[in-house]
Amino acid sequence: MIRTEEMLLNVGPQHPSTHGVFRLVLKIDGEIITEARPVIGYLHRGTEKLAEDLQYTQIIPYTDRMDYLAAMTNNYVLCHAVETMMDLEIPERAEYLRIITMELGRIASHLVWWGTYLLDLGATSPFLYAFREREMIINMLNEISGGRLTFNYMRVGGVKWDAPEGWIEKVREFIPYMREQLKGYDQLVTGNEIFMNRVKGVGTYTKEDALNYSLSGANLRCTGIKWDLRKEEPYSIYDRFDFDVCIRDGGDAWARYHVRLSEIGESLKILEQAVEQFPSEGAVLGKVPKVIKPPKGEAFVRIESPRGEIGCYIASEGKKEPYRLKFRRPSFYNLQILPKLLVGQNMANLIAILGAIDIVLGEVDG
Amino acid sequence: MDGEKDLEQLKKEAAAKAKAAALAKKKEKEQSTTEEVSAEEEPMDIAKQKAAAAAKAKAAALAKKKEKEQTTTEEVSAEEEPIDIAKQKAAAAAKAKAAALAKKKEKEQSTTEEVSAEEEPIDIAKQKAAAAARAKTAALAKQSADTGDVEKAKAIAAAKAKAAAAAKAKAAAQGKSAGGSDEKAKAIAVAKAKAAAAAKAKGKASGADSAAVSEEEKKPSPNQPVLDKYIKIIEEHLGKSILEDSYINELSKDVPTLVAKPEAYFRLAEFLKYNEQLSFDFLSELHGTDFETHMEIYTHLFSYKNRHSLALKVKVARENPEIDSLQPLWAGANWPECEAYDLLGIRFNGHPDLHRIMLGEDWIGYPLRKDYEPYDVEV
Amino acid sequence: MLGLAKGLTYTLKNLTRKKLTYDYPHEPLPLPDRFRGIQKFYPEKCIVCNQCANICPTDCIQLTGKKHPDPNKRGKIIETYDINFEICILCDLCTEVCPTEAVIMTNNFELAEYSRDELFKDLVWLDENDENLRKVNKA
Amino acid sequence: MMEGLLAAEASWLNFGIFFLLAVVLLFVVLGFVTYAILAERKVMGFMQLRYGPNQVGGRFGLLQTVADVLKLLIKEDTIPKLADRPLFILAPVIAFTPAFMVLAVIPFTDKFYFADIGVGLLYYIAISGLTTIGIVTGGWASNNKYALMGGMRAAAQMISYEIPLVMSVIGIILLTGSLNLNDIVEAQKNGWFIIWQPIAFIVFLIAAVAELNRVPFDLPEAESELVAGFHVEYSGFRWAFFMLAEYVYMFAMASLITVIFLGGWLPLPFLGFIPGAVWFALKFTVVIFILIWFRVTFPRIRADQLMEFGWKVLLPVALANIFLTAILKELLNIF
Repeated sequence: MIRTEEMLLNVGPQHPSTHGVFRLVLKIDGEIITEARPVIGYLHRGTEKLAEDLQYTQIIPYTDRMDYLAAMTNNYVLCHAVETMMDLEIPERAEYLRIITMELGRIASHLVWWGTYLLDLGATSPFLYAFREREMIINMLNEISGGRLTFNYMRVGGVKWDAPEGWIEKVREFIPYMREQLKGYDQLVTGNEIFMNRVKGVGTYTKEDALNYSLSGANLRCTGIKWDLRKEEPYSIYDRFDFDVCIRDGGDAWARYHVRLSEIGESLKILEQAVEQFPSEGAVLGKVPKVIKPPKGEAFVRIESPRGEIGCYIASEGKKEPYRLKFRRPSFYNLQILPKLLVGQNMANLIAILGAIDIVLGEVDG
Repeated sequence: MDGEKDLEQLKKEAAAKAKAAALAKKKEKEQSTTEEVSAEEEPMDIAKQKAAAAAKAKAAALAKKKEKEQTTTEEVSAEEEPIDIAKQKAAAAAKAKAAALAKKKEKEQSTTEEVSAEEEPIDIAKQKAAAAARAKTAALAKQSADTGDVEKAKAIAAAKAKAAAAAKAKAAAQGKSAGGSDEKAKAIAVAKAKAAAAAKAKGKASGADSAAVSEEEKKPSPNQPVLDKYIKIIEEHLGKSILEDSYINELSKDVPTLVAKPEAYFRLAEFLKYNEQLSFDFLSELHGTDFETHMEIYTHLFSYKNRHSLALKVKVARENPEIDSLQPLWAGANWPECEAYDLLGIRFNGHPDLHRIMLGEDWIGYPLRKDYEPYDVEV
Repeated sequence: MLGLAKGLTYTLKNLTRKKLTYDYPHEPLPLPDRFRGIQKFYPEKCIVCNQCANICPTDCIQLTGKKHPDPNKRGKIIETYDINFEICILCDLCTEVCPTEAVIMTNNFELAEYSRDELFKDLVWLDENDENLRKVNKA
Repeated sequence: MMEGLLAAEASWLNFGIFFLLAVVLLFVVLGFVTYAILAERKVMGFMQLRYGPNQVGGRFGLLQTVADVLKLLIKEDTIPKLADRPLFILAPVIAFTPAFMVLAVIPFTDKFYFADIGVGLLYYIAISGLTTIGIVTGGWASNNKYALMGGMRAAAQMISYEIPLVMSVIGIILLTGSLNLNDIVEAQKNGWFIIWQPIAFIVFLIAAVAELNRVPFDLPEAESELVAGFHVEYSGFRWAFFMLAEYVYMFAMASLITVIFLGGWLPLPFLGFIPGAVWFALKFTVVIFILIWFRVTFPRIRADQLMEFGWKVLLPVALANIFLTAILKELLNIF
């Protein structure tokens, strides 16, 4: 008679594939997971509490540090919330700069995801190829904002800096280059049989589950729900651009992979049009009162970040500091489905599933 | 200038007392509140003898606010300008400006220094007593920001600003009654001014006293029919007494907002999710807020079928806050509710796994409550 | 199998491509002018307006002023100016609000020290930090 | 020279000579491992658009591995408190010894080999199977869950892939009628076995990569899943032994592939003037390069798929290859 017993395994908080300080307490039977309990909070910095003592401009650098892979969208969601409350007019040129930087950020974020996901699956090279392109984007964003990751670029009413000379040209040149590289990515990874076997049918969930668990972004679109806030509830000037919402039907990691890769292509489309339409001159900061004081009341806005719906709730007392500031952090919501997906899977799939959700721990923990 | 000085000397005692009070207040959290209110109230303060004039000024200020404040220099000063003119009193104007400038400088540690720095040029301006030129001078003075030699005047002015701040802070805290540290005559004006300021801040609320304002704001929201429809459906099925309030939140992209009664919260949420016509199948956001008088849960729901958003709110008692969990309806409410429990101490009944998700079970206190005091074992 | 072969050709092609790494410590990194590095401080330009200390989101700037030594001149001059780089996040807001550009960013970013105390930079240090200055400081 | 020595009577002198030769070989192998690691890092680097080691020992980083080894040697030797101490110490030795032992039967040229035993191929496969014990022991003795899982994976994997590995070479044994590696090389005068036995070559290559625990079959130490797998608790010198075993096996396996499929030291037609040793080295390098190339390109296969692939694909293919070879041999009678 062989006696078997379940084993309790702590994956993380220090583990190569948890993408930060994230811990999973697993009950495993051999390599099969019977129960999973995520433990988060290791990176909780109390952004929302800190923000209650800060002026709106001062909060912007803090938003950089939530989803540090796509800080532009974080910058934007805060500014957008304040602008919505104050009903501010944003100059045309600023809107375009915002769109361009946000879309560049989206591409960079998806590239990091692509590289690290393959790294999780054991392939080392895609990571470096992805970082080659990402480095170019980061350099461009560095040039315009002065920061490589923590941009602190957007301001209530516009953006901090105008585009430097020749910057738009650089973006323009980047677009065809990136398209070319995308083909290379497909060649290297997408058709790879080992890769396909790793991700097809892994971490599958249905439309209903996706909605029930409040998933958003690529995690929602991979189940066939056509939903992209850029398209459906256009903010900024997204209604001027022609692009598709990428969806897949599988609901598995393979579908999520495809949604993210094709989103890079769609972002390039937006960039192409934005660069074409970019106004030759104009202000980049609108007429904004020197002390930013949204009227008394509350507002909740949501926009599409690379990871899903990022939202910002502001309760204002009409002062220069928010009374309560709350971010709807997509990674935090997306991660909730993880325990459900893990039951019955083995250790190797754990990595494939966790990676495909695409979390950033800075965002999960707020 | 002389007039003001006399006034100050008379008040000296009271001011000193008030200063102490202000300092004590500062230790507490309401630093910003004090500053804020004082800045806005300062002019009103002077206007105590002329209540009527103040009211007029207020109306003018409101009118001005309705327009877009084009001048980025100083919104407050712009607001106060009409009061100046109405009063035609140089001293009062100088004070108003001082307050406005003080307001611009936010941080407390340097308040004394700062206020004094700004005060000085205004003294000069006072002597000139030219209302129109004043704004310009102040702006210029701000740029150069030279420090004063009129030490006495400075100190007095600073003290006065503080006294007012203290009074105002108290007024704000108590709601309607005026601060006790100031003179009685002042108190009435303060209370009035406060009410006016509140009304002004609300701005768009229908209850504004001036007719012009309310008329302008009465434009119906495009989402009004949607809200009406929701309410109709809800009332048909669940009865009239389930909602505490319902309105369109114009600040938040016109989202229809329902405020449920706590006992009917879960029932309403359930109905919102499963009713054919509503079917809010996606919970976009859930969080709590401490409004000091009560706690509030804010839920942003979305229906992929109807492509429509809805904000659902519920007020929870601040002492021992408890409410039904939405987790059985939307699995996505799981962690957000844990977060609200962790940071605000709201307990969700029926939640399968309510734990302190961010801070850990051994954390003492609920940080997002407004009366939170950090507990540190080391200290 | 075809997919595997395609992947192999892709990596093989990259064998001879131009390498992209920087020879960092030996060659300085090329950084754009706007890069936000350690601040440079001009004591003579400072008017002790306190705006930088007020806007700082992490409260890492401390400064004191004193009366102008020349009795004919009004205003204040700077006495001490400290930035605590343990908590400074190089967000650029201090240079953004400074009315006289007395504090500006540089392109220097190497801040590693053996002791935390050394991260506390004072007026003299910040004044001497005068290489790779940022040319354009206001948008 | 080797033939004479091997045929000679056992004597202390003979022992001395062999001992000396073994030590020389050990150093050759260590030298190889040093530069194989460097080569791997360089090739990986170049394929990944970076330079690889270029600081220690000139711009090619020639002394990088030496520095790494020195670092490992002077590192603190840690043994977990709850580890099974004797086994923990023994495991790296068990893993390394067979790796070195198998080198004895590899003929590097027609003149240079250490043993000429009739069952050379069998010897190689039998001895190399022992390493699994070392790895499982290490995984178990560490008293770490990741290590245990890595150890179990290693055991399962190496046992499963040993079978197709052996089966694939049976075709060659059928053709040559010998298990002696020298004979196998000699039999390739008419054409390398990669041409006569392409299916066997592919199966053998895949199984060999799996045996070596290299990408895409690096499950026992799968970094992103099991952190470092069976050697997660090992550090310093003991860890170096596992590493060494891995690379010595790479050396041995590349040599074996060269010998049984690529014609060993045999030259290409019309290029006979180049010495055999050079030919061997060239072919050997190509095999090593292919192993590294795989590592750069492929993601890791999943544990259950690995087993499925081994038993359901490789083994039947290898068996089919045996039948095919037997039939062809009977029908065509080429050998």
